[in-house]
Amino acid sequence: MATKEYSFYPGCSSQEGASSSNYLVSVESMCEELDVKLNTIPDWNCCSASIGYCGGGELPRLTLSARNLALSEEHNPGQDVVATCAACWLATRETAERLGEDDDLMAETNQALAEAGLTFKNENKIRHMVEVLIDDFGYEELGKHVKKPLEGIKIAGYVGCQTNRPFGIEGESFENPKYLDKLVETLGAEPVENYEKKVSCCGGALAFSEPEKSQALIKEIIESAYDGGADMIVTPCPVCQMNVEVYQDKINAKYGTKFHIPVTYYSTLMSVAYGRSAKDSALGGQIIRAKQLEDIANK
Amino acid sequence: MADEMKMGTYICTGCGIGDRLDASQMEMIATREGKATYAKTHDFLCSQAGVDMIQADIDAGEVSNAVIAACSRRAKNEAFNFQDIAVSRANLREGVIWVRPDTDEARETTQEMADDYIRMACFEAKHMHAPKPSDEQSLNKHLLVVGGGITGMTAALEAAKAGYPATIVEKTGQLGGMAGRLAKKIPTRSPYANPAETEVADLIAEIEANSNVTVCLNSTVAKTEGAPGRFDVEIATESGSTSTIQVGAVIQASGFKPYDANQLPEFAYGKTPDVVTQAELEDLVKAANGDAVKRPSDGKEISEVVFVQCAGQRSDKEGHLSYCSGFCCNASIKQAMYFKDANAGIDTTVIFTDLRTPGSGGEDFYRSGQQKGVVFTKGVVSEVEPGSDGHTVKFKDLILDEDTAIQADLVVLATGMLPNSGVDPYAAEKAAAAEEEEGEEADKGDVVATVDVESILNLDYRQGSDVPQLVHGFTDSHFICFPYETRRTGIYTAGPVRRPMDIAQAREDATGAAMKAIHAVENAGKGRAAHPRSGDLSYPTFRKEGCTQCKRCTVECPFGAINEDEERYPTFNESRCRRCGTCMGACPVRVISFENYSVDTVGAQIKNVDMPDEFDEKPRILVLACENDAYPALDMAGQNHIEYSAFVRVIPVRCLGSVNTIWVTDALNSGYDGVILMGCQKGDDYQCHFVKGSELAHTRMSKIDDTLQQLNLETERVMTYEVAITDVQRAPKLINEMAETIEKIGMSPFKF
Amino acid sequence: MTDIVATNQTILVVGGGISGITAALEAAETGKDVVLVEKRPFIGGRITQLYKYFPKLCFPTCGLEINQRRMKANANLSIVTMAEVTDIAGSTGDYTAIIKISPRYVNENCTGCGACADAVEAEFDNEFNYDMDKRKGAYLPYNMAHPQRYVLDPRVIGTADADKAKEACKYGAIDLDMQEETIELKAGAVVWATGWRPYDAGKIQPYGYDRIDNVITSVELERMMDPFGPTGGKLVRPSDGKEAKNVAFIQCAGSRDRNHLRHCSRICCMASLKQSTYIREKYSDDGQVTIYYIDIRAIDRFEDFYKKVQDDPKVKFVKSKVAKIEEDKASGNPVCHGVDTEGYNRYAEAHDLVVLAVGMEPSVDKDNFPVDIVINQDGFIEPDDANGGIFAAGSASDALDVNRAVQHATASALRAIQIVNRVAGTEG
Amino acid sequence: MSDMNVAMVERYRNNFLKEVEHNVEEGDWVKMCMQCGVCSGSCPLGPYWDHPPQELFMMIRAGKREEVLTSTSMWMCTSCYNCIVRCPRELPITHIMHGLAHYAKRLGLAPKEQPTFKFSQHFWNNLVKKGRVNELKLGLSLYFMNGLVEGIKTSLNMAGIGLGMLKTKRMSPMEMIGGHSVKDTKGFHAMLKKAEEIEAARVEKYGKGS
Repeated sequence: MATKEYSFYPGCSSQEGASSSNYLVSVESMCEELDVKLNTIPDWNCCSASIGYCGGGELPRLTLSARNLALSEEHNPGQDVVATCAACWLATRETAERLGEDDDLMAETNQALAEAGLTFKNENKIRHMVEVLIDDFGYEELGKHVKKPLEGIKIAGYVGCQTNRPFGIEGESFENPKYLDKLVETLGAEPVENYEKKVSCCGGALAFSEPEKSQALIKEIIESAYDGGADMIVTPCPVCQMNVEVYQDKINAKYGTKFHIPVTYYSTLMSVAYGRSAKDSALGGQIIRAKQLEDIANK
Repeated sequence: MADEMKMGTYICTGCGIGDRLDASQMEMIATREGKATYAKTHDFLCSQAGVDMIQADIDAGEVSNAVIAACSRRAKNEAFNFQDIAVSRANLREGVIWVRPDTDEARETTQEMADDYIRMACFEAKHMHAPKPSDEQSLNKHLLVVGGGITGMTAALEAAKAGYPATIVEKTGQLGGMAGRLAKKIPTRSPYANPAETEVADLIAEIEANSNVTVCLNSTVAKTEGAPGRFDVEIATESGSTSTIQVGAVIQASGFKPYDANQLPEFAYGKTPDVVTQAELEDLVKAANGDAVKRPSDGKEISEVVFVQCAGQRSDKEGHLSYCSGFCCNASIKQAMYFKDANAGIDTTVIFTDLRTPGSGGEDFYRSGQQKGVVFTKGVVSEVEPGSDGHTVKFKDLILDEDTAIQADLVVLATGMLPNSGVDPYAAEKAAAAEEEEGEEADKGDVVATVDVESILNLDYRQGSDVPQLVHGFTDSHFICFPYETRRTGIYTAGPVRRPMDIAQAREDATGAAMKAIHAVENAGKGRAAHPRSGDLSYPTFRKEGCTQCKRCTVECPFGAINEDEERYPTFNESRCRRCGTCMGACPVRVISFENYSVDTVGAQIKNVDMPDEFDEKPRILVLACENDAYPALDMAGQNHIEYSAFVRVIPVRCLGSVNTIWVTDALNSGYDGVILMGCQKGDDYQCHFVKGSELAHTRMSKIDDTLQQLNLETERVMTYEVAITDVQRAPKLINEMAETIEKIGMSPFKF
Repeated sequence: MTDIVATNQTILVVGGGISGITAALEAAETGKDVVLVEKRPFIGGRITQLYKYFPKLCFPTCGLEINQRRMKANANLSIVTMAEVTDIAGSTGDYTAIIKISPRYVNENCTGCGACADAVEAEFDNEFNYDMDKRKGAYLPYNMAHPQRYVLDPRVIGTADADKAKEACKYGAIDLDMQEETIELKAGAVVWATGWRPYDAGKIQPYGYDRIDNVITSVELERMMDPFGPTGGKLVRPSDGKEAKNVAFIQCAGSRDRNHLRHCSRICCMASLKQSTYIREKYSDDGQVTIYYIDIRAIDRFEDFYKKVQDDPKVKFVKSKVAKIEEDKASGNPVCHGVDTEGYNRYAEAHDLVVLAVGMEPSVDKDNFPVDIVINQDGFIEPDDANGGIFAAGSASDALDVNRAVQHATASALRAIQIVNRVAGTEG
Repeated sequence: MSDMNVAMVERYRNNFLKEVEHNVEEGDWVKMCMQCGVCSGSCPLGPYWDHPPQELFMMIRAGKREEVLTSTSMWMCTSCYNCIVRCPRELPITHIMHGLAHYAKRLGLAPKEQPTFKFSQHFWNNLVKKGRVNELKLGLSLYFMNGLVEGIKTSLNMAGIGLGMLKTKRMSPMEMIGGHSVKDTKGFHAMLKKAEEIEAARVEKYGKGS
């Protein structure tokens, strides 16, 4: 297979020293194994996620993503834009769709972009990394790269919200998407069947502003994973990963639970299964260490 | 005729009949007891060879009356479909071997069952004649359409297009009816987004151009007499002149009257001209002739319009309609669009409890209304308070759960439709029944509909001048599967007289009614029955010498088919007759009969079963089962091998209404230990396809207790049940219960 | 079967449900030659799978019995079952239809005795009962199936079962060599009455029909009520056979929803009101019904029925589209989550059984219609001059209840007659 | 108008609905709601909404301008998009909630003590500054958004988490000093300014409606 190239939008949280920097490390390792070249959009900016709305009106927010897309069109012409962060993907794709449907908004956006010397033409597809894996490779191909099957690990595939709604992955349902389970299976691990909370909300950005309400949601997500016999949770979303991982002590303190379950990215699993080191797989980024993965990586 | 009769009995031994029953014994019974000319056995009677054998006998003139002793009369009809001879079917498969266990102990009683069915079939056949049309039938393709509204016009045109001329009789001076009053109609085609042209003018033009449609304006029907295929209709004009036309069938498209909004003082109707009904808004829109509709009270610009749904409808209040008129939600959306399309700045609010815009088009139209900015509020309006500059509509917002109000320049009341159905022939009867049942509680909603009504058809019928009504004054038939069947043969109602409906539905309905009218004239022309025994050529006749002119038959006929002549003898008007036999069941002197169904065809069966004597411990139970429901249920019991007592003898009847009490008394007198009547559900949700048959039977049988007491018999020996076609398990159970009852109370003393 | 004589005065009726039957009979009894083509092995269509009709609560087979008798008595009407129209060419008054007939493997000799079914061992999902139980590989689809002739499932052909069936039949009715046939039929006019199918409830993901045992569809409930249905007429839960006394109905399950069917399916409100009486019929005062709805669409006289149900203290109405159903693991109860919008009340109600009032989807996929005909975005056939001599009847034209479908089909019969009379030159 | 408050009657005019249609992101969808309530039932923070989305839509139609715009309800949105995918009428409810929140803030009617109001504003300010989010500063600004004392408490409370993040290099003290940034800050800021101007002009033009 020839090298596949994509225009890459990493997003703020993946930057060095940021909350999902470990995600990016594992994505890079995974991509190396799959011979994928990610061409980062030069000088990309924040997409404002889905929380910037208080200060940012509709047009300024759309303009943010339009700037990234315009830069991508200029520097990575003809390449699909790929994001690893759910919020980044969502905001960017939404921008492309909304501007595609509304000529007035498109004109206004370009008026604003002109101030930065840019024009947005809306030429390329906006995709999540998971879509690339499933559509451009497929489970069978992904399976071929497995060097160290993740045998003996039971994993709950927590899809969350924004990778799943409103767009989701083609062919998957909003209420019961199965792609993480299939991926887990492909990597030789065992998926938790009927993981009830796989698309429940973790509170997203409200984890900061409404911690108690969010933690109540997170508690159910983890509980349900334990109920399914999970050893760890896997997710495609940085916000989900962080929310579900970092608040476990707080939840334990409040609810008297004894949660201690690693939460990893699919890319972490893939990197390990593809035989990369613990470092390449960014296992050091796990606040709750994924010992089973470490063992396999260190084998 | 009788001396020419040659009876052939054909016994099938297939499907296990031959294994389970003694065919040669049955042959013997057929010839010796049943007096069959001959009996033949075939091991696969419904095969081509078997059928050919029978046909050869027919062709050779060997057989005029045949007994086919095989499967149920409901099976293998294609095979056993012999023309010009009388055929009786003995049900040995579904009715005998399939309901009996294949055991040695059961063998004897099962054989007895079969033997009896052979006897019964022979005696039935003996009294049957192959029905032929009388010479009364006549083909007249001309149709009468009463009412020149959208329904009537459509019916006339659609009939004309098929080659059936039509005469429209319209009361007013112009065609168009209520639809002619509308500015626009609810859209009937995709994308269902905007009000559409009513097409009334196009229809009128089409009618004027069609030589097959005659229009009589300012005219009414002064008299309708006759029957399908030969109605004489007297048309009276305003000026008083009359003319008579002959038609084959009638379509009543007399439409509706709008509800009288004066009964809604709480909504300030009549207190201010700014409160109007939907129909009145159409007038305002039409009068504005493309300009903006102004506030009626003072001619000011309108900026806020409020639509009050279900005004005087879906309500138990006195003077209100209890039903939903169905069209008004869409009509309000349409009318709100009148304003929105002219000026998007006008606020239009529809206050509703359930928005009813069904189907493919309805939901699109609702969405389109929303798209245009029509506001929909789930709420109940309590009062409209008139003001000097605009009015206050007070309502409870059901979503926000608060009492609130909205200002309106114009308030539109979505009032309902009242059917223009003429005089209900049974109004007095119903009122009496309602009073008896409920006293004060009688459905008040109906009162509105029956004040001051004029006859529409002026039928010269024994049972009244118009088509019977079901509820709320609508001429609905209450048949889900056969919506057009009125209780007056050859007269079909269409449009809002039948059920509340909008233009699109009325046009469909009109076309369907035209189909039924055409169906009626074609069949009347051949002497065939209409629904539900469509195609039946048999018809009732009576023995005049025996008739006591008691009028039971003319009164009880569920279809008002029977009139009385000058000498007060019944005239059956065969093409009005549905062939249910209710008259036959009603006749106390048993003079009414059909060629192939009579007091004798059934009576002879009853009398000719072999009656064991009292000490044999073999009771006999007679079941008279409605051929449409109970009999199929018993057949299906057989199909599923559900067992029932071998002591039962089942006779299918056309309708329980055709059961003459003489059959029951004869049965008891001749030693039957029990009698069961199985008919359809009666009452408000009647399932009897002859409407009244089952009910009449129940009434008649309620009086049989006296007879039983006179005979010194227990009343439990005669039971009348409502049995549905799905009572496949229950019907056998009822039989077995009777068998148990007899075991308990003992055998009948009337065995000789 | 293939020796049907059809001319350009023949009316071809496609679909043998209540609409097709009605159109065919009205035309045939008026003296027209009619060919009725039905995909299933029997005629009757969807109504055969209903327990009761609203609002009378009467039984569909009652009217069907009359119609079947009418059909048996009519020489103008030919019925072809297991047949599908694959193409129609030509123009008004002169059509040629291509009809594909699947092998039944049972010929006209069949007496309906059932010996073949006794002999065959293989069992398959019973489509008549929406796969809720099994039927034999040789079967009569249901008690009143017309024609009353058994069918051999094609999956038994070539197996020992097929030979057993053949051996068991004394009447030479089993013909294992029967092949698929394609025939051409002339017709002057066509009545298209292919009806509807229940919307695939599995697609309504938040309701978990594919995940929660005790979430069923309205059409399945109809089958359960039938004494000859999959539960022998018992109203019990699929998960554990427990009596389903507390039952919820979810309206607009797939209707009025841009994610599913955009249109209102018209029948479902009345169907649920009707079915609420089933629960009360089975369990009397122990029965408890909740109906979650957006608008109750009990048009015209149906309002009386709605009132009657409303007056039942055991039936509760909640104006709400249920947001999602979750299963309570311990009890197996489906729990409905949502907001009662009349005054904003949140609920999480557990029920024994949840019934999805699934919508009506046109049977024929609008993108694969075998006839060139005007179809709207919902897949229903629109009345249009461009359709020539092809007329929709019943729910091929719109979401219709039985009464309205029959009314529509009666009208369509006349439209077809107008064409063939014109061909015959007898239209006057 | 005897017993009924004039203001209440006035309310039911469609003015506010029209204002929302013009001035609120995706506001022209509000009229399409058919009050099924599936959005309200689908929200993960549902129980915390004073007025769930479907009710807000009805309130907008009923002209309850102040109640809607001062409500904390739309600030409860977690952007999970459950409502959007389930809405049978295709309303982009999540966006409308964001739009209403933004509009309320623009008009100064938003509840200023509402934590998500604060967080959302901090987030925007943070990203606008350098074009990329500085998570550390954002986090700290959050802890101190309720004042110094509260901030210290919160910081201590959250210290464990911070420590974990630091240890795993998912948080960097370096961010305090410089942090990530777009290179073309000038163009970036000019662009946003322009977008804000265009939008403000649009809202200004319609105003509160007539």
